Amino acid sequence: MAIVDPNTGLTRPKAPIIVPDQAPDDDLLREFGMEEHPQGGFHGLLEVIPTKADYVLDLIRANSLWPLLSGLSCCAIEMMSTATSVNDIDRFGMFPFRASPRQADVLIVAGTLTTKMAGPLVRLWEQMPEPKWCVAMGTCTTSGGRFKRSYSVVQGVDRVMPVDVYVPGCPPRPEGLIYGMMKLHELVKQRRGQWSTYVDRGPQRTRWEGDVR
Amino acid sequence: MDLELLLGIGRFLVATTLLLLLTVPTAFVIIQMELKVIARMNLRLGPNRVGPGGLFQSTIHGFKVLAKEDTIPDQADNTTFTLAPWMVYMAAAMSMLVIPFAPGAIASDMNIGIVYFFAVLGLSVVGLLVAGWASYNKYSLLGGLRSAAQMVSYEIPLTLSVVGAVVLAGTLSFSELIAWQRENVWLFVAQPVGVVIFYIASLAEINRTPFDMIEADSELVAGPFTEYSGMRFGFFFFAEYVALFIMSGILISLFFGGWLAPWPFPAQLDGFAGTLWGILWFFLKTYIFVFVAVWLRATLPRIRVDQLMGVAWKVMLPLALVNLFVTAIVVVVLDL
Amino acid sequence: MTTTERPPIPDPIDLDRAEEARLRTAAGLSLTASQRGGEYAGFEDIGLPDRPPQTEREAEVYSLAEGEMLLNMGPQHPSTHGVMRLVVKLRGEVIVDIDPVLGYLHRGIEKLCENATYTTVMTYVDPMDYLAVMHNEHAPAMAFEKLYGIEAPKRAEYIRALVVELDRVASHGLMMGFLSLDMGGLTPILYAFINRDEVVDLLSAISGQRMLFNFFRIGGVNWDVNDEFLSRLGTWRSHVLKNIEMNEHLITDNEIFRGRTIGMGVLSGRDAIALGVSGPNLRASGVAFDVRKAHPYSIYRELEFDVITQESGDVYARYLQRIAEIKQSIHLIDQIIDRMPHGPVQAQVPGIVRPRPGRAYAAVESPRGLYSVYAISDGGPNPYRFRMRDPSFISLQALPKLMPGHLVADTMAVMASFDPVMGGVDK
Amino acid sequence: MEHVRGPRPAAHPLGRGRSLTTPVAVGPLVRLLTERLGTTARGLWTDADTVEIQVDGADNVEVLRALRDDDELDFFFLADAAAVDYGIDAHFEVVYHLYSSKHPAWLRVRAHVERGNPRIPTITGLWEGAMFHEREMYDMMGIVFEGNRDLRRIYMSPDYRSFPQRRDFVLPDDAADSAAAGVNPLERPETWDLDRLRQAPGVTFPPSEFRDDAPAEGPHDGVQDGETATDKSRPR
Repeated sequence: MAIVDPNTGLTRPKAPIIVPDQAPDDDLLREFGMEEHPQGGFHGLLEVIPTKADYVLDLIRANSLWPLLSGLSCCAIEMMSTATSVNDIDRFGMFPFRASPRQADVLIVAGTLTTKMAGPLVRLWEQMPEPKWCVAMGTCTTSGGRFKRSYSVVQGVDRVMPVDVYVPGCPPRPEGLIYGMMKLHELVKQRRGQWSTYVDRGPQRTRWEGDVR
Repeated sequence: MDLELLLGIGRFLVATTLLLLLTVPTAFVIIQMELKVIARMNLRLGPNRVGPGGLFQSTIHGFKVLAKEDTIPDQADNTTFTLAPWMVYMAAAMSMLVIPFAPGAIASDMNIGIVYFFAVLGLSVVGLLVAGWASYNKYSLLGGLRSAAQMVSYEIPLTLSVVGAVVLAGTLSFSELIAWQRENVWLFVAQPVGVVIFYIASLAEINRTPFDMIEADSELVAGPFTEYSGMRFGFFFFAEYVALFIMSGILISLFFGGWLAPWPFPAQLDGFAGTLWGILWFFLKTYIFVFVAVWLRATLPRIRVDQLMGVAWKVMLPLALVNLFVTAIVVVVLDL
Repeated sequence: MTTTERPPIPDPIDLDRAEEARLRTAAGLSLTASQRGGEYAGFEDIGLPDRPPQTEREAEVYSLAEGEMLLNMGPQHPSTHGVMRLVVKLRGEVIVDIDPVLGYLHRGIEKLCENATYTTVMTYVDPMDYLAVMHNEHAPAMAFEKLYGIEAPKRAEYIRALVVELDRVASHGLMMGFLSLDMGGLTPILYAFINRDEVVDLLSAISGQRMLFNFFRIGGVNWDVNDEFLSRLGTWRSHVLKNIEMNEHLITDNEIFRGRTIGMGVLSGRDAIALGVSGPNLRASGVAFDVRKAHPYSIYRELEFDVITQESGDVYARYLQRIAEIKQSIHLIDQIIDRMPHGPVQAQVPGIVRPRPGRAYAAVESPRGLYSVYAISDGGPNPYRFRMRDPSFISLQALPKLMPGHLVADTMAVMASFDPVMGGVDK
Repeated sequence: MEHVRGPRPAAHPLGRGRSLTTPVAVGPLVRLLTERLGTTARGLWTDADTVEIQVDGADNVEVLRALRDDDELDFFFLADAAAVDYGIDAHFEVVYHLYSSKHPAWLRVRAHVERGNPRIPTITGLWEGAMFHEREMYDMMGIVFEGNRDLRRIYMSPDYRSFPQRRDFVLPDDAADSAAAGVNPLERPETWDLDRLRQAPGVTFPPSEFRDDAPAEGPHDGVQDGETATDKSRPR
């Protein structure tokens, strides 16, 4: 019996907190021969197999991703020019840039993330309802970019939050961002979002536990 | 319980469920129209990927909002937080009952239709105020208070502008009003000032530009529904568009001759064909005014709160009273 | 399956809270106010500092009198132009005091420039004022040329003035769009972006990049003017005035726009000088100070243009000032195209420039004001000290002087009229 | 809107080889400076378009007031105020650039500040616009401006302990050898404190009095005499 999240129908990997008087969930699952994937989530007999209805739901989600109106620096201007008349992101159903994180699906982090802004950005990410995706737009966001050696820049947004699509470029052309959005569409259709791994594992234990940087 | 009363209740129940189910598609249609029209006015292509020419884009938005997680903030007051969207949507849906779609097709042809409509309209003020207060967020509190002030102060000119028409027509029910308009002239000719005041006050009542102070994106992040996500936000989103449809419907019923065609009725069209003909003309005229509201949204900036109040109390109210006064004198002198 | 009664699945919200409290007690940190459930449970996350105020101004702003409220227009706010946080003290809707909290985009550009060679400083300086990138590069180029004692060829100076004025037209055009976007108008911002995208494609034809051009070099510019650039310039010049007027019809004589801007955020000339405001905002208050006329650099000595000023110094005057400056820039562009001489565009400069020890100060008129660079060289390959004065950073000081007494809705209008760019403000 | 005037007929080709940055006439300015500020201003020096004087830190307010209020000098606009660090064993300098409509040259006033006790009187009395300049110099260099009523950090978060633009503050990869000198703990994920990130604007958390290792450094208890600022800048 996999734990299916009541609201979104997505499986949430093992519950994060072991409440003392209750056997931890992964032991319950191990009885059914499910082994744990390093990225979080389980494989084996009871895995939830997306059916046609899930595919329709994913199609609906993919075609109506509402980005959050939040830009950090120069990439924000290119994000705005993506939403304007020349190359129009509204064609893919993304126009109403929602101002409040509660109604947004995609957090397009556009610009250099500094240490002072890391706290508010993580808080924004956690205020967004599930299912949510994150697009890191621009080299500064992906890896610190031209400010990698600075003392006050977080060298890559994936140090503070799980990122689904990285869009290279400084700033990436509007067509580049739209290409990134198409990649996000594919990712949404195959439910390969990263956010579910964040819920229980927290950022630093995500991909690069062993990575020495 | 005699059979006739049972039949009446049955007919009323069927009509209300039909209308409640009708509100969702109207919201989808109007959202789709707004997306496309504003896109065209901004010289850009509207949504064109979902369905033929992007027609199903608004339904996709609706279903996606349905499938989102609806969070309740930690310190929010749970019961009122969940009740607020219900109140706003019910206000919009209940006022659908009195809209005269066609000669026979009114859910409940009350003889005090207009009074019922304005009474129900006040319910959405309560909904927005409660939403603003319950979500324990400064932005939504400010948004809630602003919306309460705006809607209350615009309800008075809205009602007064209609009283002039009622005095002329002598009735309070929509169907008789339309019947009066069929014999005499359409009311917007008789009440030009009343139409203008009604239209402006109705825009303010449903928070459309240039009066969309409450969900002013740039200042108060999203007004009273900052903390709402998922289908709760969906209710607010749809209620606004259903209210736009209803306001346009009421406007044309009161002043532009409801389901009357601009030229006199062909005699033999009555019964079922007459109803169809009426429905056609009703929807045609309603969507003209919906288009005007969307057109305003694309062009006009927003009015500030104090200017908003100033216009309501200092300009619209006296104008409405003068209009009523003049109409009363005309009616008495010419004893229409 | 055994039918043992399985314990109910715990509600995730309570689990998260239990975990949060456990982690905090384990780390020896105090519980958050909301967990302590004190009377002011919600106060701790709106920026009310929980340590005693260290300065008079902080005590003044963060002490709440009766009936006042602190509203946190936080780093992610739809209308501030980037990541600026305004802690606004409100009484009802009227603003009592405002305290800008900056630094959310501070990338330490000056420190990085001290470890970069003179040519790579251009790339660090580009993303500072990302709406007027050519001006960002013009001042360091001039300062380093003074240090190195070299002069750009005449044609390079003309190309520099040409691209700088083009960038000014694009930046001022965008300001009109942002001003109306902050007041609710949806269409002007898109018309403004049409004009901006044309200018940006034009500049990318000559410099290869859409936004952060990296086009200036010490002793000249990177490329000469090519025919794609000139043909696009011709088409752009033919319809730019029509495009600007199309946007103006929506805004200038729009009754709602005038109602919300005339008389808002009035800044007198004397206050503007005292606060260090410069550029269009200063000229909108009646002070005719334009660096291109005050300290003529490059070829502005030979071009004929006049410094336009407005009188009232409110939001509407700043808007009109920017439209007038767009027209002046177009007039300048015409003259530059007429008089562009032939010749090289890049002086002979070694790969690693090692200027003689010394100091140089170069000031440029950017769309937001006086943008100046103070460079000190110690003879080595990288500048010893590289200081940039960003106009929007200094003119933000006018906000706490202008805003008390206005409404919350006016903050957006006055902010948009100052048109700060956070990349430059936070350096 | 008045229409745009058409371009004038092409002027005569530019003078032969006349350089653009011809030196401006600074004669009257230099004479006025020596006359007004004779003793206090040292090291008067001119460039193609700037005149420079050096002044002690203590009497910067008096010099600047004279420059601003004297109607012949009339340097009414403070263009720039910058802090320069001349090395670990050398001194600080606060450099003011002034503009006057009467003189064609920029005026640069360099005020000397010793490194052991980086204190200098504030000039927000003369120009309110100097407030953000001084807050940035305090934040970046640690120069304390006496009399400034709002000396808080403007760029870094208030509980940041070091002053990034000092010469002894080294960038992360140059400091590969030193134990993260001056590197904000966020660079090294293993030192992460997730709660510090989750908290709101990263401004006030953890509250300084709770942090035993580094109490908040206000201007008053900043740099004591004799103790150089350097060891303050390395997190212990």
